[in-house]
Amino acid sequence: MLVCWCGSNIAGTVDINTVVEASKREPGVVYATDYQYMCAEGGQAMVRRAIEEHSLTGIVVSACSPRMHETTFRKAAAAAGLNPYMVEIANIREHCSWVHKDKEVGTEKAVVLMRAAIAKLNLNTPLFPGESGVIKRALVIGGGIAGIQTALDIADAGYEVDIVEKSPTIGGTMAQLDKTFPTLDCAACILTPKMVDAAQHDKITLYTYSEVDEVSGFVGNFSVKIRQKARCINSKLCNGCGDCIEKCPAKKAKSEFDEGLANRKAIYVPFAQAVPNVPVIDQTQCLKFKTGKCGLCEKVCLPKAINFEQQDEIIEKEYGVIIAATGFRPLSPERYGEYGYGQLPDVITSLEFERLMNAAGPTGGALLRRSNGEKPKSIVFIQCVGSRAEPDKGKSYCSKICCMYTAKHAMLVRDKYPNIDVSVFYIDVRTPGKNFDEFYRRAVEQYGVNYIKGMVGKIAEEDGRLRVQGSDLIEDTQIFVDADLVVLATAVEAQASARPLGTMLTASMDQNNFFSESHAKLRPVESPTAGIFLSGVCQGPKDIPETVAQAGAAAVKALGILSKDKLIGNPCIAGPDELLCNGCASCEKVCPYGAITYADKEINDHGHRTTRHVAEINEAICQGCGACTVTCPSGAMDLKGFTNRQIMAEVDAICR
Amino acid sequence: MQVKDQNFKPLVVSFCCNWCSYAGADLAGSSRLEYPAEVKIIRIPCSCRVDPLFVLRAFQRGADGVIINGCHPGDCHYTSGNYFTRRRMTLLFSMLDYLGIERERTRLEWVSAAEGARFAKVMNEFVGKLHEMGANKRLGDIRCKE
Amino acid sequence: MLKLSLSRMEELFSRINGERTLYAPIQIGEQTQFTPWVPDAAVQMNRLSTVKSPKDYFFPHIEDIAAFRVQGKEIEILDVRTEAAPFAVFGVRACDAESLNLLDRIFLDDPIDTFYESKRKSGLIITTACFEPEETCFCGVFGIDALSPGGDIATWIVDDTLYWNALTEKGEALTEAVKDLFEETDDMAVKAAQEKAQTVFDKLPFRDLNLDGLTGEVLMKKFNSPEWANLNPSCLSCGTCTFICPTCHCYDIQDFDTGKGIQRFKCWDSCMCSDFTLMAHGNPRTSQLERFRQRYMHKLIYFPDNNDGAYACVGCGRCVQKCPISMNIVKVIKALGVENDV
Amino acid sequence: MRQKAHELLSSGAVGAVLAWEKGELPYDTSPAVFRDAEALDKMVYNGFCGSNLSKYLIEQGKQDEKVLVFLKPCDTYSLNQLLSENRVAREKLHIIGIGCKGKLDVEKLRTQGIKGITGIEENETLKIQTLYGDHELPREDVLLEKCLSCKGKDHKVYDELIGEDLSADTEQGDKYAKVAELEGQTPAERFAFWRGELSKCIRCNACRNTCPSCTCLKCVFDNAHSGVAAKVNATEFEENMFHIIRAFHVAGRCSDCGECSRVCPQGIPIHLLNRKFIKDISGFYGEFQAGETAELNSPLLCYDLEDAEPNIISKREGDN
Amino acid sequence: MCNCEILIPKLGIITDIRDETPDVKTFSVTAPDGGVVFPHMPGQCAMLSIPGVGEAMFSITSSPTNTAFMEYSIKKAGVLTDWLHRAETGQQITVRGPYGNAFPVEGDLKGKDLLFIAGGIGLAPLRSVINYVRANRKNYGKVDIVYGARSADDLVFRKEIESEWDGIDDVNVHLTIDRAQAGWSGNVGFVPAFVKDLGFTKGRTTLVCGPPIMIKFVLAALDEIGFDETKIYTTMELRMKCGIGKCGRCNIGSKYVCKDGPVFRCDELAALPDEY
Repeated sequence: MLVCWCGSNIAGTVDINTVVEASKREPGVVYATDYQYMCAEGGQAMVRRAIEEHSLTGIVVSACSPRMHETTFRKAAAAAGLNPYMVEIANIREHCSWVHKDKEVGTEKAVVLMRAAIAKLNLNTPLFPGESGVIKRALVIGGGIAGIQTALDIADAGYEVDIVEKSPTIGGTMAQLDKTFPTLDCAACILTPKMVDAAQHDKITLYTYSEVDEVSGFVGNFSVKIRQKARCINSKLCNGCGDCIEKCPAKKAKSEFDEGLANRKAIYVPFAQAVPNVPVIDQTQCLKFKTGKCGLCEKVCLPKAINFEQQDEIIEKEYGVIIAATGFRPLSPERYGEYGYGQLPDVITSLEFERLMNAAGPTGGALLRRSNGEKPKSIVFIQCVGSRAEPDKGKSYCSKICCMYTAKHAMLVRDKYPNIDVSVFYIDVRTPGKNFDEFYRRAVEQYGVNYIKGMVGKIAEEDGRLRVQGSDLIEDTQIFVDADLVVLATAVEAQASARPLGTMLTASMDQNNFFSESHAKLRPVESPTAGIFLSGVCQGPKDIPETVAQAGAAAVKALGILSKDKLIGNPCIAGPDELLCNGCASCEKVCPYGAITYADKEINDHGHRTTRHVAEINEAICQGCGACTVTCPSGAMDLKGFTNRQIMAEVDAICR
Repeated sequence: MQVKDQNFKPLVVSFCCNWCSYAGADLAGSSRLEYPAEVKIIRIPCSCRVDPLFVLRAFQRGADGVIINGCHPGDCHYTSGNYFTRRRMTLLFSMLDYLGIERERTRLEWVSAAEGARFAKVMNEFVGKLHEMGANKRLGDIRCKE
Repeated sequence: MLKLSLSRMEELFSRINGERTLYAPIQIGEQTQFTPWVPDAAVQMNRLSTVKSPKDYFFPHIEDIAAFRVQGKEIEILDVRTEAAPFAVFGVRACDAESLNLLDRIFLDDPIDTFYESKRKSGLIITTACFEPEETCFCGVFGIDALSPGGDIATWIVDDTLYWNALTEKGEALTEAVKDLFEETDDMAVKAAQEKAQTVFDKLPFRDLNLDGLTGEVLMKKFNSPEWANLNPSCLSCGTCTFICPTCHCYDIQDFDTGKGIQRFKCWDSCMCSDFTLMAHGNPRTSQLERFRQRYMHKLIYFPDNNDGAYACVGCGRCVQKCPISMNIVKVIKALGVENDV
Repeated sequence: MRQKAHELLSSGAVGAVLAWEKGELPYDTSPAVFRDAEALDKMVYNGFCGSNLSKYLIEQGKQDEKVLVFLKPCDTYSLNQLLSENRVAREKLHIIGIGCKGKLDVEKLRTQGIKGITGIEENETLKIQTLYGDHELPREDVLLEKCLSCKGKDHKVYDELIGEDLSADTEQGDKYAKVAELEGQTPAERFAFWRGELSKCIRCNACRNTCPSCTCLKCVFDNAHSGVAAKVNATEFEENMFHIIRAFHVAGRCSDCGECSRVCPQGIPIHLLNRKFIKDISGFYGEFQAGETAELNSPLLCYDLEDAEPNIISKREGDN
Repeated sequence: MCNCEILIPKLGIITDIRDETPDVKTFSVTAPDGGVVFPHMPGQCAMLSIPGVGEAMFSITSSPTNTAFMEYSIKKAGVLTDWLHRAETGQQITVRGPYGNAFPVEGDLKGKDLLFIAGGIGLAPLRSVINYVRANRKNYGKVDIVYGARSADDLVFRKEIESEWDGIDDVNVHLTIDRAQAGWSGNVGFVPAFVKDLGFTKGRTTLVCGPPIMIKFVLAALDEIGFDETKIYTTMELRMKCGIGKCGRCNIGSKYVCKDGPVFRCDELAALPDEY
């Protein structure tokens, strides 16, 4: 038992001698003393000396907040050969001397706090943090700009990275874009070199046309099953000549890359710069698969890379960390009848618009109406389609990027086709970002885009044109705008595959199926599940610069683990008493980390052996919150360092 | 309304989660904000570590009030702990109330690490209320009285 | 024999209560329980069985035996015993009165339990004859005559009159003190009522319960009977039967840390509890079957083996009425007794 | 029923039958396990088969065999809860759902002054023979407390239903009426009410042991290491604590089967504690019936970001 | 009210603590003013307690002939024993007893050739008898002690065995350990087999104590040799709870361990249910 004066900080309001004397009457106390500054080198030396001289099995330091010097005293104890978790701190400064003025009151409270700490310490047991190894390989799930950036950063630091991408090429949504705001660089120009870098990096392995099937394990030791879907092409043999595609007679499939605005063959590469440049056979379209006849591609393939027999392949690999970078999908606006999307061919989404504007797109970059192939004279953009909506109408959040890309679209149209009238319906224009507001103002001021604050109630076809009925909230009137093309700025939506993936990773998801970060402010790229990191839009809407920044941050956090040889756990974790556990699995359901699993185990209860389903804690994953302990009615689950008995002993001591 | 006993010092057990409320209490201290010495703080990793048994235990042993402090909803260090706390304690407090134990004796508060002032204010308020109510007679254990 | 009009009972009760605490079967809610008598209490003269027996007043559910103060390495032992204040229990039935004789065999045997002894000395039992037995009653099986109950004073309620007869010195002393309320009478009315009631006793469902074959000699045979496996599965292992039983007498000793000292108390234990025989090195009865068997073996074999053939059951029928799943000693006797000699 | 049990037991399709066995008196049926087809003669199903057999399956389900169990509609909720907590393996059970007209409470006969019961004929009107003469009573006057707020005649889990069409047209009483009445009282009145009730507790643990949601291998109150173990209620506090914690531990898991109150030898309305939690849970977090399916999660195992704060208690009930 | 209430304990002071094995310590206890807390006979037990920690029954390891202090050899097994193992000298404890019957040292054992068989901590209750017999050596015939433990480190009272018992006053000690280990030159093997190997004549009066499984096999071995079960005694004091035959929990059949035991003759035990 050691009492610190903290100069006059404590000694001013607490009579140190009384506390020392009172402590000597407590059970288990064999030595008590005081010192001016316990945390100073002299004080610590005293701690070490006291432990050694009196063979102390535990110490209580009555001093400042444990948040301040708990680590200091634990180290001092460890230096004297005492388990560092046999140290308890009674906070008699922040919680006592500093909040009370009367010395009698302060002393009395300090004695109580000291007693509580002793009562707890009497029930402490030495704790030993678990250690686990780290597999020096990272898995990045998703091969968009976020995944690519994270992978490159990790690989550049010298660690192996695998990227799993579900489509046949990496690149993600960014590859579909035409230009990027606010600098209007061409997306392909800045993305494709990175795609190539990733493909050529000797530390990066790409698994395209692949999905994650199963994840088990924990930080440092994940085991993952990757399903590489049958491409029907031997990637090793394929030289990417494209002869097969040219000869393929099945041409009616909608191109996913072109958002269905163009067709592709049954054997295809999504786009010219795809990485890897290896085609895929779409088995739902291929005549060989549909009718058994054809096989033209096989015939023309000189390297004999076509293999119709190819099956999905399951690859099992182990990883130290996993980075989710699953990105997003634009929300489908079909559910909003007022816009007529799906019925009216000239009502398109913004991503479709990107393809129409793209020189490599279905129209070769010519902006033409879908209905008649003519050039539009007037275009209306509608913002917030599905964003900032009532819960039953769409997404409650702001998709963050629509204001800027709509401004970009409007500007690009006006730049390329100055004769086209452009109007934008908006609720608010949000431009917080470097050079963002300037960009938006250019669209309005320099390019003469007509921004209308208001919402669109209905779009109807009238004489081959679209009549957009909306409100002008500034003028407070109903207005009609005739347009030849309407572009809907659709909300950013989490991938449908995100939640199942989250379940596999035991990473928590928010109500919108975005991955939850561990702390909204302080741990924005870490999932609450140790070893799982978040890169890009899978965590929430963001633009490209933010995505890239977060991708880098996720890489750094991942490297923090990969660079370690051993992970030292927190020993204050939960653990079940198997003799008491009845296998109800309630604790498993409240664990935010998925640290609890159930297994059939042989239990030896004083010689009675039974095989039962009991909880198991993965010590590397458990963070020690204690949610499980209170859920367990039998008290089978307890938290080391904060056991039921310890907390009750503190309560008892305080109320004595 | 019973006559206020000036000498009555309500004993309060205040559970504070390590990450927010305990730090908030520390801040109250380093800001030299006063609150009654009858408030005794127990550090726990997360408000979700508070078992109803601990609350009852405190009352048994003579506490006049029990207050549980955790991170604000959404700010839990462990993501979701305080949401469980909220459900558990709402139900527990409601049950105590149902049994006729004065509901002002139990409280759940969200105090962030930055809310030192709020911590002190909440404690002052809580103790003030207990002062009005007097000693916990309905949920104490007669054996633990002097 | 003395008699008193029932209309004057309140007077009698208040007189008895003056000298000592009086407990009586009093209606509370829908139940009748022995509780301290207060003026105008709803004393139930006809309700036969209270949920708990008056055993509590002699062998309380919980009783402090010592206290300790501990400081550092020092221990101070405090004797917290107090001489039991005089009390009387009115309305005890013959079966419950007999149960105390059985408890005497345990607690007054050497070494004497002074806690029990003190209460037994200062407690006075006023019994009441049962003229309207319940279908669950089978005290007759154990040789108890519910129409002529024991205790210190026996009473009979016939029509509107209480008949009173002191049986012991203690009873005489109390009788002396309240005699002025009573009139002398003969026992004709009581006899007539007894005869009439006997016809009901002769119709009781369990009147012929046969205890033959339940003796210490066949201990091992009964212990190993296959019937236990048939009887046991329905048992919930709750302690209802043991806690309402007037003859169950097992107890545990526990400490409670009040924060200011340690209170050591004795409390009823139940052989139905999984930790009834738990000790540092393990537990010799880990299965429910063993615990279930222990209860009935104790009552029907072990106890008589040690106590001149007296069974640890008085046929009060409480367990028959209150067992949540209706598994009771009658069923066990039928399964194990002579009728089913296994 | 007996025929079906006979069939399945003798064919070896099941190794044991869990049902009720007739007793020595007109009303004292006991749950029983039949392993011998011959013994099925003693099987019975009548108005006094109120006990819920589902909890017995934890023990009986341990053998390597199938168990035939007869469940009343309300018992199936308990079973679902047990299934959801891995306490019983569904594949080991053959569940036959049986109809129920509401079960009878012999204590209610006794409180009406009927004693010495030697015979009971069950019909809409009960004919009761006693040592002291005959009585007649409408059946609905003698229903168990739990049957006064019947959950209906649907079985929530079964393999087959046996149709002797006993299905009841039970009245859906307002199960929260008494809880609401108490909530409407002042704290002092509530305190007095519960003191009166809980002080009767003899800590026999019948409520706990019969409860199909109380399935801990060792209850905290029995575990010497838990710090709260106690064999008796030494003080008022311990009475309160036992009942608060017991109810809390089954909160969100209690299907309101009413067994706790049925078995209480002291007649404490224990179900009113459970119902308080059920009412609160349904009120705060959305209508919830534990055991509705075997897949349901207790509302205490999940949360909503927008959950009410504890001060909802004050808001809801006004300042009384 | 008489001040003889047996459930109210007396005060004792731990005056000495000796390590016997890694998990057994021997505690010397005296009354506050010195001497034994109460007199006893070999085989009897006492209930030791630290209020608030627990109360448990232990056999009195010291012989009644030692009137200066009592000894208890206690193995770490639960809350109370853990606590006691952490205690220091000067610690006060509460003691009540003596409980149970005793080995019939002044009865059937007198004048007989004695064989003591013990395993592990089971030597503790027998030590009281052995030292009593040694103190009254002329009253008894041959004395052999067979004692075994898991390892040499687990043999209790080793110093005393070697310096005071073995080979002195016609007492022979035969030690064995379960598995061979460096520095051990004695017998290796389990106690029951060792007993058979030693070839005792069947007329011996035998006192057995040790773990239940050992007792079971020793009895079988003795039966094989042809020992008379009416001359074999064993003790089972760990079962006691109240100590006075009232609390109802230590029964084996209709016998109460704390009243009718803890010392039982094997023929008595054979007539009781196997619930121990």
